[in-house]
Amino acid sequence: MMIDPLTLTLFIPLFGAIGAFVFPRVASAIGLASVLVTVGAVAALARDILAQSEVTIALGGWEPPLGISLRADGLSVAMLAMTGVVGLLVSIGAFDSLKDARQRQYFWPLWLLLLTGMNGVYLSTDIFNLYVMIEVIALAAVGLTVLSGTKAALRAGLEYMYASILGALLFLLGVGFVYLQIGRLDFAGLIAAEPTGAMSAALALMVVGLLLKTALFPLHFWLPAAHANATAPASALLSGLVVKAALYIFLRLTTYMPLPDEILVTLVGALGAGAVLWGGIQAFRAERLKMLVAWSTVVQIGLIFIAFARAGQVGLTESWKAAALLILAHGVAKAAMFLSAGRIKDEIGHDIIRDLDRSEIRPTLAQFTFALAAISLIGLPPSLGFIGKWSLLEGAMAAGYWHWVVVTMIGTLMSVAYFSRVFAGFLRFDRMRGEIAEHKGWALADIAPLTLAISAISLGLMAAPILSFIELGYPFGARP
Amino acid sequence: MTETPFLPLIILLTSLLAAPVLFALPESAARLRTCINLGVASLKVALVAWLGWKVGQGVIYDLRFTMLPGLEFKLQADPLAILFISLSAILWLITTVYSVGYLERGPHRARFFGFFSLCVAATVGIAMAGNLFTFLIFYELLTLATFPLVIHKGSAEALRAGRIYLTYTLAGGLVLLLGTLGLWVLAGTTEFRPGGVLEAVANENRLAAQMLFVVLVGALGVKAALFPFHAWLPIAMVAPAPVSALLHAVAVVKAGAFGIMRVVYEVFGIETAQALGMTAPLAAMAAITIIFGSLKAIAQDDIKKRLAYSTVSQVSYITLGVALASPIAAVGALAHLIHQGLMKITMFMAAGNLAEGLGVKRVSEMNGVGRDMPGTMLAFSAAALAMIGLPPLAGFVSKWYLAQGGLDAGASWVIALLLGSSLLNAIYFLPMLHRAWFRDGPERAEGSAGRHIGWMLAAPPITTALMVLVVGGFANAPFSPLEWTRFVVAIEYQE
Amino acid sequence: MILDLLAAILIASGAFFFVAGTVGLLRFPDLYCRLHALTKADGLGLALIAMGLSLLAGSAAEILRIILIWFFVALASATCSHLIAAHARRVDRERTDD
Amino acid sequence: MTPDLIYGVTGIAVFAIGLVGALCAQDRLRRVLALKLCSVGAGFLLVVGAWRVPPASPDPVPHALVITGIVVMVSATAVALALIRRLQSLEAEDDD
Amino acid sequence: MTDPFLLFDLLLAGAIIALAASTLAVRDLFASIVLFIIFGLLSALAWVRLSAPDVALAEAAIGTGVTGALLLKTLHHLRFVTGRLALDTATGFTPEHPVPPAVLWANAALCGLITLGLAVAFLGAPQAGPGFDVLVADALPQSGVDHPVTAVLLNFRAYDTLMEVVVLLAAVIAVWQIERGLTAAPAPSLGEVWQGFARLSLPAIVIVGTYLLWKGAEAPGGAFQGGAVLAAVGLVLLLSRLYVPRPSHRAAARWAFVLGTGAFAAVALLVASGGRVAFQYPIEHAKTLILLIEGLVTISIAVTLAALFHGREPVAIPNERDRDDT
Repeated sequence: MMIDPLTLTLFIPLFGAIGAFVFPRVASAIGLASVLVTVGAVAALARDILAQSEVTIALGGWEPPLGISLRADGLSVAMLAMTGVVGLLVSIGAFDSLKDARQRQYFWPLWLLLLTGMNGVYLSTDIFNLYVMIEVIALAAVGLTVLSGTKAALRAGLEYMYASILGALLFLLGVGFVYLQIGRLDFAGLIAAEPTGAMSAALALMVVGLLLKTALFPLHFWLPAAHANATAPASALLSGLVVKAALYIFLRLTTYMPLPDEILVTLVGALGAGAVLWGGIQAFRAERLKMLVAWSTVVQIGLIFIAFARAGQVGLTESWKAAALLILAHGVAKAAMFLSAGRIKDEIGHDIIRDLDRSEIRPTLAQFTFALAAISLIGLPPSLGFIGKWSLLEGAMAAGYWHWVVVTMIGTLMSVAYFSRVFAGFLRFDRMRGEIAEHKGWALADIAPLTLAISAISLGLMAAPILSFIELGYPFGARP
Repeated sequence: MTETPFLPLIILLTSLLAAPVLFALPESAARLRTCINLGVASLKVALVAWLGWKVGQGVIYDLRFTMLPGLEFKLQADPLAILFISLSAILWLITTVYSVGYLERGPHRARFFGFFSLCVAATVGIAMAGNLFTFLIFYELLTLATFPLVIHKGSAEALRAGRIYLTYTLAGGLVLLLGTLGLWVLAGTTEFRPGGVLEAVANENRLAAQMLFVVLVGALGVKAALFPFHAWLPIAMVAPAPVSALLHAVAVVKAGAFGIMRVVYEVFGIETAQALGMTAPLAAMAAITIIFGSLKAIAQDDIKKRLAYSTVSQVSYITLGVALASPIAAVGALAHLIHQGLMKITMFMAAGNLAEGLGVKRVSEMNGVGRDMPGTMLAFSAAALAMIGLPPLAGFVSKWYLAQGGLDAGASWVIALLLGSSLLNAIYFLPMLHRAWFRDGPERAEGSAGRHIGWMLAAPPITTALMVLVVGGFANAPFSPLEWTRFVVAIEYQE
Repeated sequence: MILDLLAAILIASGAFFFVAGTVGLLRFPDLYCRLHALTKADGLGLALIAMGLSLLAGSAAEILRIILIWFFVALASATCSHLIAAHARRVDRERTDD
Repeated sequence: MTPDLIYGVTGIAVFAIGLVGALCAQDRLRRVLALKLCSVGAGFLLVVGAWRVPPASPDPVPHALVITGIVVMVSATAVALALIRRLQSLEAEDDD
Repeated sequence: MTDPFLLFDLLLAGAIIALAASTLAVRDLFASIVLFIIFGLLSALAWVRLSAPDVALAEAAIGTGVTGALLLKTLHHLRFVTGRLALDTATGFTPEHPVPPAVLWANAALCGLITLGLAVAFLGAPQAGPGFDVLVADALPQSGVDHPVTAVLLNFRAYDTLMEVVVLLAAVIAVWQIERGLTAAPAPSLGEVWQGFARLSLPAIVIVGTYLLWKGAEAPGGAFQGGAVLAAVGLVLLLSRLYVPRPSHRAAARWAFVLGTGAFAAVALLVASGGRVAFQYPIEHAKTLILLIEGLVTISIAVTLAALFHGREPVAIPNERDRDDT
């Protein structure tokens, strides 16, 4: 008897995690296999979505509001697919690059639990369930953050833990208010809810909690250290995927409970602008490569929030699409970038940007990958990042919101500035007297980020089908 | 007549696909790399010739691919594209030969030729872009592909130059993005169409259309080194000689000039642009750049810098021809696009040979080089004389048409400008020739200060110099650039 | 009725001992004395309250449970007091050593 | 005034105290305590929401949710505390 | 003003708030933890007043009991990490860059404002508003159990509960990961009195835990409360050294951690493969399945909580016992 793919996308990584934890010796094999099968399940789900445009399952046979139902539509499957594929490639990279046996032994169960949590978030239709899911994600993510066991990583991990717990608890209190007001917790209930004081309080609490988790300026304080100090595969997962979960919830939530005032929409955009500018300055000042990459995540998150805000309340349906594209683009490109930064650090032995040009070894392939990922993050054509930025700017221009156009442009220029610091380090040779060694042979760990970076660029060519897929099942509420 | 639209795509892919192969080849596989390089370059020339033949027969190529709802990636092969594409294909082949010789045993050759290939792919894409959106994509790709070439030496100076280059061109690219978006929002299409797409908008919202013109032409002006956005060009001279040659002759500055052409003729339409009152200021800008570039060139002692400022000046002839809004001037502009490419590439390759073979990098060191490297200097002299506008060489042809166009458009000041510019050209080129041929230099044997100049370095400038002679001398022959130019102008002016 | 009254008296006096124990906890000078006051008074107070409640209980099972509660609380509090005292003594000793 | 009102306000006050602590507390353990207070505060709100005037039995769903919340919170606390312990050990090693 | 318990409620609420505030305000961390434990117990009492005995039990056992033990253990570690009693760390340690007081006051003021807003929102929300009461009452006969909270936890919202157990699993994996290779701060020897207490109380705790689990089907109690009480067995065993974790026990421990999650998920999937959706237990087997899951989950919870208390995964440390006994 076949089990539906929707259920499988949740259970396969869970069983994988259990297997990888119980049999530490073969953790890598179990882990890789489970991610692979999960991607297969997501593919099957995507096929169903193409046929039926949405799939809903009431777990336990109990329909909401009593029970919890799982729902997949274009957007959620796109997120699942992004998570699965990026996760698979990061897994392949990790398979090769995690040398320490004990790190490897714990990496797999934690990562698979993380995958379970993220898949759960993308399929959930119940706000309390979302709370539990973000806690699953938080604990697994903290575990991954501190995988390297260094003091810096632990400090960052603890800070991350505090932020995560606080964010989740704010969300939980918001759930409490929702219950007080409408006595149910499913999305359908939210849509039907009257706007009252309690609902506003609930929305405010949940939104602030999510912004804390997704690290929107000025609640980003925990992110750079946490992402920069983790081991490369963990950084790639944290930066590429984990922040997206909270972002996705924000996206869904504000679809069902629209922000009550235009001013709030603008405020969100203003915070995004703050992130773009402040993150840009910090990235420019960063001394370490991974720190720079982490700050660029802050910038990109800000950009996504500008996309949320740019069309104002009326055009939200349109602006979600730009945001969704940017989310996907950032997920793929940032994973590639962190993996390649990790490779560079492994090969050279450090990641001080100032001294990149003093090294005798130039891991060309990793540097090339880094540059490709940067192209997508800067938003140069034909990358997916470019298409996202294009849709963002198009909407902002059409709506006459020139301030968002200006901020986006400044942000782009700043990203060119800070990334070209890195390129200069890659390409300068006259500070080395001796021969420069290149091309240390192909490694499995190089293939994964390279594939990711190439897809970040070439997915731009597939933007039209991606967009029409995302709109299956009307995730943005506008039913014709 | 429409045919399977894949030929343009194949031409684009030849160099685009060659790039990853070249990247992946190890440093040691030099022979294989050379084979691939020359093979692909020759294949491309052949394919372009075939394409040109087909287009001459009236075949229309049109390849579309939807990127976003309503927004298409579009390749086309109109006569204007053929003009530019032929120039880049032929010069690429020649420059490839030259680069192989120039970079013999140099470091990072895999990277160099990979990006070199990408650079040509971008140029081809720019030429065949069927709408501004596609143009933008390749325009940015060109920036990205040339940046590593500019900083190829990896020295602090090269990196500084690269940073300035990147800042200028990416900022220009961003403004172009803004302009493209603006066009998309205003006109609902970014299509290149003879006669333009903005006529209705210009009638409705004159100010917006004018701003769009400023934004688009300003953005393209950065790459075209239009005053005051020219500063990057002389600084980028630190690049290896073949790169400078390519940058100046076909790739970067020409992409800007070509873009201005597309925007004026096919986005706004020459009549709309005139109606908006934007052509006169553009012509004025071009005129200022022509004089300014020449004056700066006189002051330079570094050969490559002098050539660079000369480029600043010469490329603006193209802009000038476009801005004069006369079909005859347009013929001059388009012909100059080709002629300037041939002349300038000759001079840069010759300059590269001087530096490599004799260690001569400054004008003041050029005494007697004519005797040490006669072939190279003959080529250089021919190109220089053509540049000054000596009949019947290539430069004369384009200047003649420009002058005629100026009269046609009722702007007689153009004649004065051209005469003045030619005079300035003579002032900075003739002393070089004088030093080379008529002054005694220090005793030096070829290779004494540098290395032996093999045929791969010597032949390319001579070839291009011969082409300079041919296109000037046989300007009215069928399939000559000038003839083709007339064909193009007939389309753009919808005659 | 008399049973109720008796129970009330027992519970009230139990509560009194608790209050006394608390006063001792607050007023006595050092840890050992406080511990003494607390355990003595609480033990007695709990016993009295348990007795009072047993009088009110309806069934033997309930009485059994009350007795069990009393037993375990007494056991736990005795053990805890011992541990606290032992710990305090160790700390004191280390402090004098330093 | 009914118990739900009293305890609801209590819950919010406890949450707020926890919030202040989480933002202001300077040492690591105390921040964990502060977050724990927040979770109890949130629990109060749900339990209060479930309460019905006595003859009626309360709504069981929020109770289940709070139990879940408590278990989740103990897990998070355990991880945070493990981090604190490990950090302290590493820092102590460095000081030696 | 007719409710005789009103005064009690007000006093209790006041005490809870005061305890919460003083938990964060007192200087001594030990006192702070003790105040927190009292706070937790009083909160549990308040929840009993709000007719939520299940929640009160869980809060007392897990939120206060286990959490308190974890906190105390950590405090002990902090104080003894250098190998000897460090009284100066009694107040914890100050970070390298203390936050300026102005920021603290600004934060406090902000929180005050937030609280005010939340209080207004709370007072504006409907009292005893709509809920799941009717839905649960209607569905209870089909759930396989009689106690509504258990029905919600293990049937109606079983998915949440599964994920909650997953959180617990994630926690124990993370803790093992974090503390790998860490040597424990030597625990003080608790002496013979404690050992005697342990021997006497262990059987009783086991009985109580099992009772709570069993009782959960029709009355307050259940897997989590039972598990927490059984975890106390683990705590007592660990503290009394009646059980010392050895590296060879690791595999068994791993199995025990995943037992509940695995069984829960396996049953859900098994049901799903039978043409139903996940967690849709056939009504005739519902009670059996739920009891089975609860039993296994209880074991996992007990072992996991005890492991969380123990912290680091059992690794071979030379002369561990010798060092401990000094």
